[in-house]
Amino acid sequence: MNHKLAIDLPGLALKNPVMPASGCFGFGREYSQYYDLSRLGAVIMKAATGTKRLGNPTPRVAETASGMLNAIGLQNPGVDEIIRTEVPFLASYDTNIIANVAGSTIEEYVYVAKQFNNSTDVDALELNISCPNVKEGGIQFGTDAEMAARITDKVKQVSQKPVFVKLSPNVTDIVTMAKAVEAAGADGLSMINTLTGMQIHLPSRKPLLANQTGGLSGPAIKPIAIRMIYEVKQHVSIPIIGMGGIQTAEDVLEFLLAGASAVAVGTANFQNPLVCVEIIDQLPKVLKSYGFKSVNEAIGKGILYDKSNLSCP
Amino acid sequence: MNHKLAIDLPGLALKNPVMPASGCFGFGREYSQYYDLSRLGAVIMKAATGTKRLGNPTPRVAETASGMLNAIGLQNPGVDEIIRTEVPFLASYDTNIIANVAGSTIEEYVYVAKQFNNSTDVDALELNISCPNVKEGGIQFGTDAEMAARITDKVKQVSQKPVFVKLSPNVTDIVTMAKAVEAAGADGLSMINTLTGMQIHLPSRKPLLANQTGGLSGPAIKPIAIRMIYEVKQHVSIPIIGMGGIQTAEDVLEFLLAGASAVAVGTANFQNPLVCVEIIDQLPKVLKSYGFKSVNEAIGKGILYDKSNLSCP
Amino acid sequence: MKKVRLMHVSKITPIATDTIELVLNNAEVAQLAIPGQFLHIAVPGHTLRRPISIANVNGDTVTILFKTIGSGTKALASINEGDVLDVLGPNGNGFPIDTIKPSIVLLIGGGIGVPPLYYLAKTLKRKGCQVISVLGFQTKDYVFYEKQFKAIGKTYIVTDDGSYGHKGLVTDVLDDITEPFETYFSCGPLPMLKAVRDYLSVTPGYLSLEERMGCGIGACYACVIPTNDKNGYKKICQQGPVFKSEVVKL
Amino acid sequence: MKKVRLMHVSKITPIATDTIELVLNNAEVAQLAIPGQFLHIAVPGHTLRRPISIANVNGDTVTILFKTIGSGTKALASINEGDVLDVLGPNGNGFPIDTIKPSIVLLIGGGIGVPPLYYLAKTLKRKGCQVISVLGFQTKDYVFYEKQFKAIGKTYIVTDDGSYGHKGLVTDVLDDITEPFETYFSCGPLPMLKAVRDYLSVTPGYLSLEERMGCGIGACYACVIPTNDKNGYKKICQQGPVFKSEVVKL
Ligand SMILES: Cc1cc2nc3c(=O)[nH]c(=O)nc-3n(C[C@H](O)[C@H](O)[C@H](O)COP(=O)(O)OP(=O)(O)OC[C@H]3O[C@@H](n4cnc5c(N)ncnc54)[C@H](O)[C@@H]3O)c2cc1C
Ligand SMILES: Cc1cc2nc3c(=O)[nH]c(=O)nc-3n(C[C@H](O)[C@H](O)[C@H](O)COP(=O)(O)OP(=O)(O)OC[C@H]3O[C@@H](n4cnc5c(N)ncnc54)[C@H](O)[C@@H]3O)c2cc1C
Ligand SMILES: Cc1cc2nc3c(=O)[nH]c(=O)nc-3n(C[C@H](O)[C@H](O)[C@H](O)COP(=O)(O)O)c2cc1C
Ligand SMILES: Cc1cc2nc3c(=O)[nH]c(=O)nc-3n(C[C@H](O)[C@H](O)[C@H](O)COP(=O)(O)O)c2cc1C
Ligand code: FES
Ligand code: FES
Repeated sequence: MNHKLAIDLPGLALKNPVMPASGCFGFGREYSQYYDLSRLGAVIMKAATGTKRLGNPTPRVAETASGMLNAIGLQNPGVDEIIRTEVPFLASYDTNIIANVAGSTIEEYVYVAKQFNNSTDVDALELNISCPNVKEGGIQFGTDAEMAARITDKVKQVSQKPVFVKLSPNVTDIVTMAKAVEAAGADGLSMINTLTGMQIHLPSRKPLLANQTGGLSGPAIKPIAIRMIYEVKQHVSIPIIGMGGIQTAEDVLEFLLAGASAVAVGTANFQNPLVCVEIIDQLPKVLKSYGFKSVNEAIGKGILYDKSNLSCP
Repeated sequence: MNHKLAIDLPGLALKNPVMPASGCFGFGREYSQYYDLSRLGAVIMKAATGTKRLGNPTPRVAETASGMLNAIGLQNPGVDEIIRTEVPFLASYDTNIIANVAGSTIEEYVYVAKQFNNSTDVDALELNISCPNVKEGGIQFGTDAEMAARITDKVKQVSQKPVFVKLSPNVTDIVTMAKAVEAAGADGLSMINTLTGMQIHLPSRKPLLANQTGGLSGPAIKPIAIRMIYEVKQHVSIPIIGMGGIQTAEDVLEFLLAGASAVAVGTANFQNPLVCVEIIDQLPKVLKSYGFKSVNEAIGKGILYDKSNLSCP
Repeated sequence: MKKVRLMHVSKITPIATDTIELVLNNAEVAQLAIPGQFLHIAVPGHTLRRPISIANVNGDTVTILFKTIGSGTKALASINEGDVLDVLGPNGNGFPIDTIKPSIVLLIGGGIGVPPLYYLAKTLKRKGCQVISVLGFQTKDYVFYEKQFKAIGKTYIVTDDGSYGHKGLVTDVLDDITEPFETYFSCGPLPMLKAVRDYLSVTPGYLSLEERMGCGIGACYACVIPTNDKNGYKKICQQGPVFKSEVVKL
Repeated sequence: MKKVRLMHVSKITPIATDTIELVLNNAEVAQLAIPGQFLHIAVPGHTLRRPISIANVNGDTVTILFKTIGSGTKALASINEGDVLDVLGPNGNGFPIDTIKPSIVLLIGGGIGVPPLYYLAKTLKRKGCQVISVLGFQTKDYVFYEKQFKAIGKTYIVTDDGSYGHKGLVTDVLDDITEPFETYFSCGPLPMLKAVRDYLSVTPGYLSLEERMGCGIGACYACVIPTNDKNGYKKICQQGPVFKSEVVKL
C-alpha cells in the first residue's frame, strides 16, 4: 500500500482517494472483468431504493459537448436484493463499500438505510437526495435545506454507519445546503450530482431523452463542481468526496486543492473502463510533480482564505 | 430581406433572430472590421453601469472543457460615455441596438436605464440582473425572485423601451424567477447568463482567475440553457432570447424548438469572428431541412405539453 | 481480464451513399468475435463511445460498416488508414449459432442492420445451413453487399422507392419465399423488427436491437429493453443485442 | 475587411526542449506582419485560440515558435506538415519600428519571449540599427536562435543555472554592455520585464506583454493591463502587446 495515497474518512480507511461514482459502475461486476476491484479506494454502488424499480423509458442517455445527459430513473433491484446478491460480490474484494441510498419518500430512505445498516459488509452510506430524475421526492429533498436536513437526521437515527450526503448542484446556494446537512449530523458530503439539462432531437423535434430532462455529467461540469466544493469547504468541517468531470490524476489534484478529501469518477468510466486504476497509478507522480508528499497534504490547499484581492470597481 | 428569418419581438423588428451576446462583442467596433454589422438581427452591447468601471484584476478568462470562464467584472466606460461614443457608431448600421443594463444598486440600474431611455438609437434594454461577477448587487438581484421583480418594476417605470430581463441560471427554480419578472412587467426574457464556476491552477495552487470564480459559458452549458428555456416557455407568455453555447444554425433551431424566439451568440465569436453571419447564412437551409418554413414556425415546437410518458416506477 | 483494445485501420472503403466499410486489424478481437456482437468504439472529441456491429471476420481482421448520420460517425469517417481505433469488445451476446442445426434459415436486414447479418450468413452457411436473405435499403444508392449475400444464398433486395430490386418493405417479399425456413434472424430499424416479428409470429426468430448506450458493458443501465420475463428488462449491450423474438417487448 | 486566415504548415522543427518552430504559408499575413504582432491560432478541440508571436517573415512565409506548456500548445505540437491552421492576425500593435532611427538598440528576451525579438532584430538591422541582444533561457537545452541573433549583432546568452553562457538573470549582464544604446525592447516573463524596466529606468524602452486572452481582437476586455494614463487601462491584444515602458503598470 502506498501511504502517500491513503486517506481516512469517517468510517473509511481508504488505501487511495479514488472510487467509481454511483450509477456509473453498476455493482462492480462488469468492471471487475477489466481489473481487480481491490485496487480501488472504495466502490460506490448504484442507487438502491426500497423495492425494485424499472426506471425511465429509453432513450436514457444523450451525448453533449464534453459531457452527457442521463435519465436512468433509479433502476435497481431493490435494497434487499442488492444486499443478497451484490454486496457479497463486492465484499469479496479488498475495498470499501459505500451504499447509495435513494427513495421517493422519507420512509423509503429510512428503510433503505436501515437495511444497509444491518449489512456488515457495507462501510458507509451515501444519501442521494439529489437525483434530478426522481420527480416526486428527490428533487425537493435536494434543493430545500430544511428537507435535506430532515432526511439526513432521520437516516442518521437508524444508521451506525457514517452518512455522506450527496448534494445537488441545482441550487441557488450550495453553502446553505451543506451547512444544513452538517448541522443535521452528516458525517461527510458528496458533491456534486448532475446538473439538470436537456437536449432536443432536431429530426423528431422532441426532447431526446424519453424523460425529457436528464442529469448533465462529465468534464463540462467540472468548473461548477470545483467552485461548489471550494465554497462549501470554507464553511463546513466534515470531509467532502468530490466528483464531476474527473478524467485524470491532475483533475483529482484540482479537486483536492479545492477542498475534497477523496474523489469519485463517473462518466469517464464509460470512455475508459480502466480510468480509475490509471488515475491511481498516475496520482503519486502528479502529487510529487506539484510538490505534494501525500493526498492528505493537498486537501484544501487551493483555497485563498485571504480575499483582499477581490475587487470589483 | 429573408422573410423566413424575420421575427418580431417587443419593440424590435428583427430581420433575423441572431445577435451577438452581451460582453462578447464589445460595442461592435472590432467585429465591424470582419463584416457588415447590418447583417445582424441586433447587437447587444456590453454591460453599461452608471459610471466607468475598471473591472476585475487579471487573469479574467480561463479555458474549460467545451467552455470558458470569465470574470471581466463589468469593465465599461459608463453609460454616458457609451451613449456619447459607442451608440452612434452602432446606429450607423441597419440593425437593432439592445443595451445591457447593469449596476450594484437599484439606483444605479435605474440611472442607466433612464439614460438609455433618452437615447433614441437604443431599441431595447436587457436588464443584466445575473452577472455572477458582481459581488454586491447582481448576484442577489439575479437569484432572488422578489429582488428581481423589484428591479424590473423600477426599471420599467423609467423606460419606454421594451425591457428584456436576463436571468441567471444559478438558481434552484428558474420558472419562479421568470414568472416574477414577467409579473413585474418584463417585456421579454434573455436566458441564460453564465453558471458560476472555478478552475484551480495546479502550479500556483490557486484559483486561476484573479477573481477566484467566473462565469461558465460555451457549448458545455447548452443543455442547461435548453432545459431552462424549455421549462420557462411553458409558464410565461413573454418572448425569450435564448443563449448559451450556440455555435451553429442547428443549435439555433434547438433553441427555437425549446421556446426561444431569437438567440444570442457569445463565446463562439471568440473562436470564429464570422460565426454570427455564418449562422445567419446557414439558417434558411437548416430550417428547411427540418421541415420549417420560417423561424416563427419553429418557436416552441419541441415542447411536449403531454407529459403522460413521464413515469418513474 | 477484458481489455481496451487497439485496432489498426487497414482499409477504408466508401461502399454506398454515406456508408463506409472499415477493415480493422486485431487478432484477438477477430478470434473472439461471434456474429451479432458489436465493438464499442471511442471517437476522439466525443464523450460516449459508438456501438458498431461486427460485419465480417477474415483471419486477423474484423470488418465494420457504418452510416454517417451524426457527429460521431462523421468523425469516424474522417480517420485514415494506419490510424488506430480504441475499442471495447467484442461486446454483447451474438446470434445463437451453436444451437442452429443445418436447416433453411431466413435473414432479414434493414439498412445499417444488414452488416451483422453478413457475418451471420457466412457462419451459418459454413455450418451447413441454406441461407435466404431479404435486405431492405432506402434507395438504390444505399444498397451494399448484394454480391456478397448472393454468393451465400438466395437474396432479395428491397428498396423503399423501388429504385432497385423490389419496391416496398422487407415484409412485402416474405410471401414470395416458398422455402420452408425454420428460423429467422433480423436486424434493422425498430418498426421493421416489429413488422417482421408480427409477420413471422409462428416462426422461431432472433432480433438484434439498438438503443443509445453509455458504458456498453452492462454497468449504466442506459440500454434496457422491457422483457416478458419476471425480471422485466434486459440490457441490450450485455444480454443482447440479440434476443429471441418473444422475449422482448418492442 | 479583416479575415479568418488559413495558413499551411510547411515546416515543423523541434529546435530546443519543448520548443517547436513552425513555418506557415500565407502571403497576405506575411505582407502585413510587423515585429511584435501575434497570430491568434485556433486549436482543434479547444474553446479559446492561442496567441503566438510572429518570430520571422520570409517571403510568403511566417515563422512562429512555441513552447509546449499546456494542452493547447501540446495539441498544436501534434499537427503535421501540410495541415492548415486557422488564425486571426496579424493582431495587435507591434514594435514602433517606423519611429526608430538608425542607432544602437538593446533587445532583452526571456524564454518564449525571445521569438518576437528575432523578427524585430532583423528589421531594425535592416533599418541601420546596431542590435545588441541579451537572451535568457532556463538551461542549455532550452536555448534557441543563438546563431541567428549572433548573425545580426552582439548577443549574450544567459541561463538560469549557468549551463550555457552567463549564469543568472538577463539583468546580470546589462552592466557588461558598454555600447551607448538609445532604446531597449523587451519580451519575456513578467518578473523579468519588471526587473528590466527598473534597471533601465532612464532609457526609453518598449515592453511586449502577455495576458490570457479571449477574443484576441479587443472585444472581450479579458486582456487588460492597468496604465498610467487617464483611461486607466489598455487592451493588450489590441493596443499592445507592445507598450512604452512607462505607460503600463506592471
Ligand atoms: C448494438 C448496436 C450495433 C450497431 N451497429 C451499427 C452498425 O453496424 N453500423 C451502423 O452504422 N450503425 C450501427 N449502430 C448504430 C450506431 O451506433 C449509430 O448510428 C451511431 O452511434 C450514431 O452516432 P453519431 O454520433 O453519428 O450520431 P448522433 O446522433 O450524433 O449520436 C449521438 C449519440 O446517440 C447515439 N446514437 C445515435 N443513433 C443511435 C442508434 N441508432 N443506436 C444507438 N445509439 C445511437 C450515439 O451513439 C451517440 O451516443 C448500432 C447500434 C447498436 C446499439
Ligand atoms: C501576445 C502574446 C504572444 C505570445 N507569444 C508566444 C510565443 O511566441 N511563443 C510561445 O510559446 N508562447 C507565446 N505566448 C504564450 C502562449 O500564448 C501560451 O503559452 C499558450 O497560450 C499556452 O497555451 P496552452 O494551451 O499550452 O496552456 P494552458 O495553460 O493549458 O492554456 C490554458 C489557457 O491559458 C492561456 N494561457 C496560458 N499561458 C498563457 C500565457 N503565458 N499568455 C497568455 N495566455 C496563456 C491559453 O491561451 C489558454 O487560453 C504569447 C502570449 C501572448 C499573450
Ligand atoms: C449514467 C449515470 C447514472 C448515475 N446514477 C446515479 C445514482 O444512481 N446515484 C447517484 O447518487 N448519482 C448518480 N449519478 C451521478 C454520478 O454519481 C456523479 O455524481 C455525476 O455523474 C458527476 O460525476 P462525473 O462527471 O464524473 O460523471 C449518475 C451519473 C450517470 C452518468
Ligand atoms: C467574456 C464574456 C463577457 C460577458 N459579459 C456579459 C455582460 O457584460 N453582460 C451580460 O449580460 N452577459 C455577459 N456575458 C454572458 C453572455 O452574454 C452570455 O449570456 C453567456 O456567455 C452564454 O452564452 P455563450 O455560451 O454563447 O457565451 C459575458 C460572457 C462572456 C464569455
Ligand atoms: S450501455 Fe450501459 S448498461 Fe448498456
Ligand atoms: S482578448 Fe479580448 S479584449 Fe483582448
